Amino acid sequence: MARHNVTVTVNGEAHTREVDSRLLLVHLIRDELALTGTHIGCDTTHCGACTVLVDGVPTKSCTVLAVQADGAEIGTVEGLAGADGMNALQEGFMQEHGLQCGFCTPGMLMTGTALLAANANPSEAEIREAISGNLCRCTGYVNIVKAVQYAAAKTAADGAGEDN
Amino acid sequence: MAPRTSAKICGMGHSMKRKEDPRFLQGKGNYIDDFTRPGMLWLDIVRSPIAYGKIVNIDTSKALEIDGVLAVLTGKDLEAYNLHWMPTLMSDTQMVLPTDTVMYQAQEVAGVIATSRYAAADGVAAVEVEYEAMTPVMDPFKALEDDAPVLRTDKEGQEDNLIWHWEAGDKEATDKIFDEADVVVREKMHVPRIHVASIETCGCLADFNPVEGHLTVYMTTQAPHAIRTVLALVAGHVGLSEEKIRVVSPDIGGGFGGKVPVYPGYVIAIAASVVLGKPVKWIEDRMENLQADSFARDYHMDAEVAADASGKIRALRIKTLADHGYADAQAAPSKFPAGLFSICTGSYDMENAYAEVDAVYTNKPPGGVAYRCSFRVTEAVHCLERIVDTLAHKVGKDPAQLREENFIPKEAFPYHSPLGWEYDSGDYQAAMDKAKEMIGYDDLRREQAEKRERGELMGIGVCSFTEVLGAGPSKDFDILGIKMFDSAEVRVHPTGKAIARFGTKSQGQGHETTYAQIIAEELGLPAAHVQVEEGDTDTAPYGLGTYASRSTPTAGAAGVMAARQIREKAAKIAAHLLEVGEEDLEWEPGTFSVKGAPDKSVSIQDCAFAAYTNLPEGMEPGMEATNYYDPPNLTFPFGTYICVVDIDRGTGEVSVRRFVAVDDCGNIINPMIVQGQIHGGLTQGLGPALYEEMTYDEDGNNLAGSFMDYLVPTAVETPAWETGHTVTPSPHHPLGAKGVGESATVGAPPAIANAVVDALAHLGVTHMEIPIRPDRVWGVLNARGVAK
Amino acid sequence: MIPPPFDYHAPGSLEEALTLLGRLDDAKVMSGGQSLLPMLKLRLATPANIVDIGRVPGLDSISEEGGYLRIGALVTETALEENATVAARYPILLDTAKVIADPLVRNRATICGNVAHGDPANDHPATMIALRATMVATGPDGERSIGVDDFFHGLFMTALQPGEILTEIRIPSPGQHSGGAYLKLERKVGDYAVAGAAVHLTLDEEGTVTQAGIGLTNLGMAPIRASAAEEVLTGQHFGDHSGLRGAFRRVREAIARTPSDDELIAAASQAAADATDPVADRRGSVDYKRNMARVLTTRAIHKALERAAARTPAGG
Amino acid sequence: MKIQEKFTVNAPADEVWAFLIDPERVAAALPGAKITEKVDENTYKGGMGVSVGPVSAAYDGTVEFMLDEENRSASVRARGQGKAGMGNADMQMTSSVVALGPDETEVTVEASVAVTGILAQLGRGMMQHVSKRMFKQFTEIVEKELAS
Repeated sequence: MARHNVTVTVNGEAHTREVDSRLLLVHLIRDELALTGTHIGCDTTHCGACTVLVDGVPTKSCTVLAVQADGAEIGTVEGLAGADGMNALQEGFMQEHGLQCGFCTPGMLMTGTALLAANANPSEAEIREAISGNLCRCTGYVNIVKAVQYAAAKTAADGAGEDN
Repeated sequence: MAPRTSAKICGMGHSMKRKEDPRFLQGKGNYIDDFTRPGMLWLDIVRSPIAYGKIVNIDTSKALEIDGVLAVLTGKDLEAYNLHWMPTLMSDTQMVLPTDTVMYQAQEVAGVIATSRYAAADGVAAVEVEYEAMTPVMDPFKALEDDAPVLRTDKEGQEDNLIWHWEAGDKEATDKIFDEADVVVREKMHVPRIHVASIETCGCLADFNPVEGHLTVYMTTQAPHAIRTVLALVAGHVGLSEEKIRVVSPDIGGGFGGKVPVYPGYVIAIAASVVLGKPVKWIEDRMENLQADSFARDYHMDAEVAADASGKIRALRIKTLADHGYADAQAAPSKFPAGLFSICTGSYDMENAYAEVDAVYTNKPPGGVAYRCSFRVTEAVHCLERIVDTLAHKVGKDPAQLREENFIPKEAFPYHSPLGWEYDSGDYQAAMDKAKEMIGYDDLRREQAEKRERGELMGIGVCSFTEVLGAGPSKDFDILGIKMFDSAEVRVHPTGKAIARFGTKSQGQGHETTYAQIIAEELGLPAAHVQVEEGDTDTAPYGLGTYASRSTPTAGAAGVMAARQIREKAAKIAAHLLEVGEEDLEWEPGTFSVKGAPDKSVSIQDCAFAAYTNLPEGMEPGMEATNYYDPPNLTFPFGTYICVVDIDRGTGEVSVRRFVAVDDCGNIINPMIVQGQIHGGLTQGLGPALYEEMTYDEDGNNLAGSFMDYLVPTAVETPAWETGHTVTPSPHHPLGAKGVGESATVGAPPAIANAVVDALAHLGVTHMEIPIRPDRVWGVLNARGVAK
Repeated sequence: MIPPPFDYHAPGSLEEALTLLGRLDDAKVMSGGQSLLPMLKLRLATPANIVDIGRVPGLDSISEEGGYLRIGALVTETALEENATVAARYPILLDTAKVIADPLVRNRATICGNVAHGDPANDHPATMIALRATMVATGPDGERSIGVDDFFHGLFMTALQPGEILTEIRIPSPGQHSGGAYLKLERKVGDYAVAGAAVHLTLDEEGTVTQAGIGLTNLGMAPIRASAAEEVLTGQHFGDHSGLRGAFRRVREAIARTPSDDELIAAASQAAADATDPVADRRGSVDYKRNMARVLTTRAIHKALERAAARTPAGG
Repeated sequence: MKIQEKFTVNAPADEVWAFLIDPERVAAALPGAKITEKVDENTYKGGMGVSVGPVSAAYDGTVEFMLDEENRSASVRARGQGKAGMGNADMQMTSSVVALGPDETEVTVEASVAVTGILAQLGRGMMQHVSKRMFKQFTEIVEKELAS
């Protein structure tokens, strides 16, 4: 089994590791780079707990090889926050009680981040569709939808404020 | 009810934002797979592909040739230490690793220890096990037939596959009512085997220190203290006595009952750590989790209701067959082998009732744990709420009206049920009225009538459940003999900040916030200043853990009692500081003041400081208290749920258009968290009602062993839940609170099933088995000639 | 779940990829990896080599030229969903992409991968059958075109030879009066189909069906073309019951017992159901699945007719 | 899982019967099957490989033949263990022969197949398809062999 040098930029920081062909991206992130905010929940691309951004695209990192991500910009939950610790989406999850056990939350946040980047004001149906690859067993989703809406509203209000 | 405390103190009734959230939102939670130790090894498990058979040979040689594989543990290896069997929480026995026979598909057969996850997995693939397959017993009814093979030949005196027979109620009196009743309705129903499927699977990191002979186990357990005791019982004979074991339950990614039992993987990891003297980590993958971990439900019920001609319920009779798999590994109180199934008379006043349950062994994984419910209350509620609808249709009454005419009236509380429970409090009509108003019940019935004319299928389902939560009073409740009290230890520091430790363990319920609010309510310290800790057996007081919605009724109450002890001491200190008698003091949360002179006051923080600096003569310094709370009774939350469904006549698909849930859980500590618990519970009711089922084929194959086939609802299938509440305080809880975490899981499935049956009732349909899959619905439509 | 050991190769050009496939034993081509990686993790597939074509340039375009919509090997489902030409002119493709797995999987999953996998439960094959697509396989001897009817050989088996890569799918551009739809019945989001039906209809100026394409998902060992159903629809005229034409038609129906629209569609849908050979599993019985083939075909025909009617010449 | 196939061969019943009781020829007509060793008069060791696209499973095991000459009914019990934890397979197949005419024989094959392990679990009915395909191929080969 061949070894490969892989360079990934995770949350703005470049890392190079020599990895096996078969190393999964999620294990590179969790085990090699010690970023344990990204979780593993199902192994078969159903639950989305392992969702990270690969070049801005939300991706289930348990079903991507680390070698496939060579050269990519990776975003994980650890990279979301600004200096004050929580961005608008994270704040939305806290304000709207969009999380309980917290295990699916990082994946939800990464999917939500990509959704809001593409669609600043998504409808409830669009949010539900966007997170349909992320399973949550605790919240019943209603408050996750609200959390994304909270972030959209807050970002819009902040943007309006800046324009003034 | 307006909160008694200010927003700064944030006691009961405030929707305080959760203290645990920032770490989860920043990816800083500490879940089991996030732990590592220097020199840590990995355990991965070889599992049986067959459901029943003899192990002829286990060849580990190829596995041991793999780079990084250090050892393969088999049942024979554990047998040398007498660790190959362990007790279940129901005093049955189950294998850790088999020495000769496998009893279900995915049973643990050997453990591979390696230096990495990847090497361990390769080792598992390389272990060659030769089996002599036998025909498995998959049908619990066949398991009781005379010619069925006896599965548990290891148990002395076991001559058939019956585990136990249990009954409650007066059979003779009940039969007599049935004999003379105007109306009798009967339904046979199956509440199928399901799985909690928490998004985090199970796992542990066993770290044995050979120098000190001390074992630390980080593990995903809902009951760390009880687990430590079980581990000491299992391994005490090899030197792991209870003071040498520390169990740490870190952040848990969902439990719902599935993280109560001791799974073989934990014991194998511990054995490996002890044998090798290294930390050993074991993390299940999803297929292992779904196929081998404890299931829930699997009750086959034959229920009958006797009523008078007007639909007044007179008696209930249920005969049940419970499929427990190859071992009875429930986590139920020992006096209650069928859990709290005898709550099956529910919200209705009746003359008598009789329930019996036979538990049987089959070639399925062991279990019988809860799936977000208090020991079989879900089965009981489903059975009753379904058959009450059958009765309503039989006597030609609206199902809501029939319920109202049979409710236990609010004046009747505390109410003694025919099967022996004392319900604490209730106002069932109030919850029904609110639910009907929220959903616009009468308008919906009109809409339904119009649609029926046009051939469209729309149904309205009602469920008025009574829950039974908070096990429990020690006179009745124990697990393996350990009384089901729970505990709190509260310590206020000199600067007026506090730490509070509990015997329970949150898995997402928000204990760090709710418990802080309870302490805030009682002591007037800001909840933000109360640090809550759980899950470390070295530091937290002994408790039975979190399941069965018992945390607030038991440990929460313990927190109240401990805080009140502290407040009593604080009152003495305040009197000393204010130089008045204790009887001259008035208490407003956070402040003692002199009666009639409100400007003469000291804060709770002042008292705390004084407890370490300026004590009354003869008083013991410090400000802390511990309480082990033995509740006087369970709590009985209730609610009415109403659901509207539309059915596609072409495909049989059911869509939940609206769902209103009105819950009453007594006084509410954190409304935001309570609503969140209900949303989650409803979704875990939707799953079993329409999607989730753990099925097996006749050859013993598990057909729902991954999320490809175990269908957990997504955001698209889940409706926008509408919630409301009424408040009927519990007289048996110091805060008037009741448990709530599981009400919705209990109440939702019959509401949905009733709605589907209601949509089809005019076609003569009286029952649909859950999960109500499209093919099942279509089969009914097709048989009645209405499929498009 | 951990994949078994294998060697990984990431060729930088198509030539290099083909050379690798020619040279390596037991090699498997991977594009998005969303079907292959789960099979590896389950250790159901254990190839010695994986040739990842993800970095091969020039395979990621969707373009409409020369009378065809051309979908390159690396075009993801998401890219298809976001493509303006597809949205405007090939709504059936959009229907199909949107019901595959979930949005995150679709970010990596490719259309060509979905087709090349040869899984009768995958959704694109039925649509490609309805659209009469051509598969372009590139191998050591260059390109060859395989008509969709010659492509699917059975369960996970296609006409692709070892050493070949499905580099492009070519879909004939639809005529002015045409429309198609794909409908899938699934147990929940992300599930394989209980049944799926793709219908594509081409009409002439008069509104008569000149060509019908009907493909079915997960109802047999391979994706199915419902030829008999296509024949029922071909040559028929649907809708437009107003005016003189409608009056004539009603008279004809009454006298000559010409079947009505609904009867024709029902007959076609029944023919589609008769073309299936499903097995009973947790998604339902054989009877249920056959009937779902019928129900979905009916609904897809109606939707296809609607879309064909809406597509005015001006709308292109 | 139960499978039934019935077909007519343009060959005398004696020839067809002779074919069906010859383990080597039967194995040759089952794609992927092979006989490796004769244990006793009625028992053989052998293997069976099933491959479906990228998925392949190999089973090793024993085959027992039980003949009912009088009724011209041959039973085969094949039991195999899959490699690499793939699970077990157990097949009971009965073939019976009825002469319809001097050169026309009806063959009925009835089989009951029990497969355990991941292929049966995840197969989405795949094993049913595979079994159907296998028996179809078997009958085709038998027809071809005997007709020629």
